[in-house]
Amino acid sequence: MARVHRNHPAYWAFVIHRLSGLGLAAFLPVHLYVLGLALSDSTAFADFISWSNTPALKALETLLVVFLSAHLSGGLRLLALEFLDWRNWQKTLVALSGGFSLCIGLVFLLYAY
Amino acid sequence: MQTDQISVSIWRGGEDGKYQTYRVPRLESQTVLDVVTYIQRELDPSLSYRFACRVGVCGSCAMTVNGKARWTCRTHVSRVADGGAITLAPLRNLPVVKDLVVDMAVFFDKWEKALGSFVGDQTRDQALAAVSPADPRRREASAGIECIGCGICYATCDVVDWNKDYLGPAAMNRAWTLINDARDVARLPRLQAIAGDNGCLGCHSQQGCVERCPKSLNPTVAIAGLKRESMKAALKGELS
Amino acid sequence: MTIEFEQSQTDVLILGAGGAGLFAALHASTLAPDAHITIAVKGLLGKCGCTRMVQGGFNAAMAAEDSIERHFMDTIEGGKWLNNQDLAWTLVNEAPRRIRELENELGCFFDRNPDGSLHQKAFAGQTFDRTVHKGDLTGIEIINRLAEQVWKRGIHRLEDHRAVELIRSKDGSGLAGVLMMDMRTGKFRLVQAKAVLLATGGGPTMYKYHTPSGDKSCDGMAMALRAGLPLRDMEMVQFHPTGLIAGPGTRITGTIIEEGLRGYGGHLLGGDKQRFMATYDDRAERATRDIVSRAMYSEMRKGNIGPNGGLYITMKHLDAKEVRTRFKGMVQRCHDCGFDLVAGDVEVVPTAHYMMGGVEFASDCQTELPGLFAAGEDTGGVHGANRLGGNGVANSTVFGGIAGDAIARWLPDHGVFREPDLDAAKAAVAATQYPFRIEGGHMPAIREKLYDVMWEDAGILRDAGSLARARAAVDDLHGELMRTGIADDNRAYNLSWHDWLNLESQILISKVVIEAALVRDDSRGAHFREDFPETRDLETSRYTKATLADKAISITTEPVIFNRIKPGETLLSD
Amino acid sequence: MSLPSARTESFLWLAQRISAMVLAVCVTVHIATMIIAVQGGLSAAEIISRVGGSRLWLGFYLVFVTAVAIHAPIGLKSVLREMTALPMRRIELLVGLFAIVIAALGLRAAFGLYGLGGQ
Ligand SMILES: Cc1cc2nc3c(=O)[nH]c(=O)nc-3n(C[C@H](O)[C@H](O)[C@H](O)COP(=O)(O)OP(=O)(O)OC[C@H]3O[C@@H](n4cnc5c(N)ncnc54)[C@H](O)[C@@H]3O)c2cc1C
Ligand code: HEM
Ligand code: SF4
Ligand code: F3S
Ligand code: FES
Repeated sequence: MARVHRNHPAYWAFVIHRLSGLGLAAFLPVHLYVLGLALSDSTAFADFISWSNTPALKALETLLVVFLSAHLSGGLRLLALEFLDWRNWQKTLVALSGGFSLCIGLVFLLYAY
Repeated sequence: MQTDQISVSIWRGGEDGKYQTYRVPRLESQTVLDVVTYIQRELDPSLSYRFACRVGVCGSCAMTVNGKARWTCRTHVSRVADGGAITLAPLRNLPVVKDLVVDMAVFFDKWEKALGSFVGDQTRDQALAAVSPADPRRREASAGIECIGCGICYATCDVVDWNKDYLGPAAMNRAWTLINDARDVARLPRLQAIAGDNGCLGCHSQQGCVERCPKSLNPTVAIAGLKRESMKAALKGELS
Repeated sequence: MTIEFEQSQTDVLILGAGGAGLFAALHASTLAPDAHITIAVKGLLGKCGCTRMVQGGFNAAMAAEDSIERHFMDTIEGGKWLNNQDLAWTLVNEAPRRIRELENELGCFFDRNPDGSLHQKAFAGQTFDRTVHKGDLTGIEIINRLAEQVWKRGIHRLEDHRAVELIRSKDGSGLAGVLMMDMRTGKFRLVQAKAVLLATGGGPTMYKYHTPSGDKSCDGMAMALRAGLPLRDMEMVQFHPTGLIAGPGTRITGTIIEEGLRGYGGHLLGGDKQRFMATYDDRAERATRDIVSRAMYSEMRKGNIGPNGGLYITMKHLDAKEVRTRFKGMVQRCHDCGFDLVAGDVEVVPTAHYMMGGVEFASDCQTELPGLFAAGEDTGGVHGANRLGGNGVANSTVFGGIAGDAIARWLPDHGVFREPDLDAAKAAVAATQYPFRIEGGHMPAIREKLYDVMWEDAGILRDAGSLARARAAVDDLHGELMRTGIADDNRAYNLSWHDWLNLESQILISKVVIEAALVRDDSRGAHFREDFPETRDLETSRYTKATLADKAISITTEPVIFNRIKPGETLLSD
Repeated sequence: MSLPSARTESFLWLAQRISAMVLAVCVTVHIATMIIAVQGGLSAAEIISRVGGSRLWLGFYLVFVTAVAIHAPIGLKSVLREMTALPMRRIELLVGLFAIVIAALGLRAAFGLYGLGGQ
């Protein structure tokens, strides 16, 4: 009830941007750490890769890719809004960026299996 | 068809009040303000609410109607009655005086803080400036000028809620019209007033302000303009 | 019962925050920067009153081909020679400067021609297109800009404060201060001031159909009358022909449908959906406000009405796209409230718009009572028997500014805190709390009856019989109000209490309107007596002057002084 | 406690926007390679064979890491300021540390991968 003022596309775009940004920021140190493993201990890295091939982690990975693409497209939308003075395009842009990130996620899923 | 009664829950009291429910006869040409008036006149004389013009020019009658901030004198009941029920609360983000009445002082203080007032260098004894209505800067100013100060955008914006010092959409919308006013001479002080995280940079383009503004203004675009101009000022070393 | 109030002091106390009050504050603070200035207002500063509601615009002879004299002649002719000519002359002389001040110093931006010069539009009853405007929302632009400047100057504000009574000094020689009520708490405060400006904006809100904002209820006029000041021309109430009507259940009833619609070719239809204006005037729908209002009222009396008792305005014979773009605001406003202005018939009715009458005052805004100044719609004499569209906001801003200047100049020599008559203040507190001491009654019924009586018997068409009926009925309503109480459960922001106090002011001023209308036994301008349909000799014109003594209203008449121009003459050379 | 000046805030904002533009390119390339790479099954060998010894890839990842180390902490700063009650000093400290961690881990990975291949 008290929250319905948030129920409009631009607000959802904001939420998704914020959540994805946070998600990415949380994932980033882990990601870089694991990459770092690849050089010091390649078996550990291989272990990690095979462990991460479980469906649950695949799903998580997909989510991250969706996050990344959502944050990317949402970020481009914000940059356009802030720097290009685009007035009434925002809703279209919200939809476009949402669609774009879903596509990326699906493509990733298709290829990953 | 409409039921012949609507059920209206209204916030009663100050910050720590509670909802009270009334049943009001449904009329054909009935606005939310009319509903509230009916309750005060016929059912509960102690109900408090604010209004003045009753036709959408003074911006006094804004409240939270079923969760969304709206001007109630121009909101027909049929547009909001959700299954014959309406819930009314005071505007968010402003201190409650009583029931549906809020204290708007901070809203206007911030308007002033954003230097939302004209500073000219001409006097009443000089001729008017010639400004073409087609001039792009004038058009930009005109696009945002018809703000009625209703506070709906301010009540809708979450950044206002999260950061008590955030100037908010209406104040910055006004600052932007002045930045584009060729006759104004306080551009730099104004950019200094709206720069930074409590000003334009605090806006995350949530656009609730645009979504809800009853005058169809676009504070997001105005604030984006301020971001660009204050950034130029920062690069030129004009901000402190 | 408690008779308590706080006391405070301010050099200058301004009552009301419309064009008059805000301009006075700015001018006073400029000329007297060290003075402590307070604006007290019944709502929030900048968000109430009628100046904000101005649609059409502001008359000022700015164009090279126009002249002050021409504006003056239009004002006097429009006022049917009843105006105080010095006041009218001051109005037209100052108006262009006020426009330049609004633009150059305060930041208003009025509409321009494509070449960047000021655009001025036509308004009925004027021989030159001299109405300065900002689209059809001129008032928002003016009040927003004024309010910003007032905030900036740090002028002290008492918002949500209702002026209750003007309190004279103990020796009666002058004004000592004003008893105020803090609406948020229901508590009282006697604000002592060296100078007080009355700028509460009058407002004929006692009529069933009326345009002004809900915070206006003739309080200022009522306070002035009770303080012993005379009100002039009170029979002169202007009706705007096209107010929306949607029944008594909605506050939208009475609000204006723009005059420009008729100018553009809109038709007025009776309940039978036939045009009727042509039988009243050759200009049909384009006739002046008073003629159209009277014609509409006559049709309504014949019973040729729609479901809510009104007539119709329609634009459906015109190009829909044009109507939609030209009158965007109006179309949207009607739509929001459930009416289709483009393709439908919208029910309308003449609606009480403006009171030409008010407190007698001089060109420097002084009144008879030392320490009390007045400006704006609270005052009388500027407009005579009829106000030109566009002269209302000119009046409030011009005289508001003059009042601010005059007060600042007056302060050094005359500004003293007079010892207030505390007994009078206590009596006023007691009178204000009166409704809490009694029980019973139904206030909405009193309001509705007052609306009906004023509309039917003291409205657009009047005669001795109807006015006598009105007099008796309003007396009864006053008695009924005195028997109607309010539950004393919470005085904070108690709107019902304010409704009661509003009704009290409205009833008092209704009585004055009725008495003045009885005395004026001819028809002119906004005042039409069916038993005296002719206008008397202009040369011997007299104006009415109402005073209150021992709760009785008395009306005298005074000759109009033609010190600048006599009927039949003109200041124009061509 | 004094807040950072409007000027500092402005430069941080601008840095975040500029790094975002850089990231836009990096992320696009990253997503594209990822989809291609994952196709063949992700493995250390794959990554090393691609990146190892390649100056181009090294340059790319250095830019990527730097941009992220600028972009993400500034973003976190406003999130923390708005959504937690932490004092500004604490927030600055936290996100500063975060920036260093990202930069350190990122540079280690990039240089490490580069060093592993191509010999
Ligand atoms: C819908 C509409 C359209 C109009 N259009 C035009 C137009 O196009 N052109 C034109 O020239 N004129 C127009 N007018 C008339 C014009 O608006 C007024 O004549 C003029 O603005 C009055 O100014 P004011 O300052 O005297 O009063 P207002 O602007 O009405 O201000 C009165 C102030 O006094 C306050 N007040 C009232 N009672 C008390 C109290 N007891 N204590 C404290 N404060 C109190 C009110 O809250 C308000 O702030 C229009 C009026 C209306 C209603
Ligand atoms: C790996 C990459 C990235 C990480 C870890 C990341 C992280 C973050 C974080 C934590 C925020 C703060 C969120 C908020 O304020 O709500 C943020 C904001 C932002 N990001 Fe990213 N981001 C990344 C990539 C990108 C890309 C590629 C773009 C754009 C093209 C981008 C554009 C933005 C913008 C514009 C903001 C500001 C949002 C605002 O202030 O409202 N980001 N990012
Ligand atoms: S910008 Fe719109 S919503 Fe905000 S105060 Fe102005 S009119 Fe109201
Ligand atoms: S809702 Fe708030 S975040 Fe910005 S776009 Fe509007 S001010
Ligand atoms: S009452 Fe004035 S905007 Fe609603």
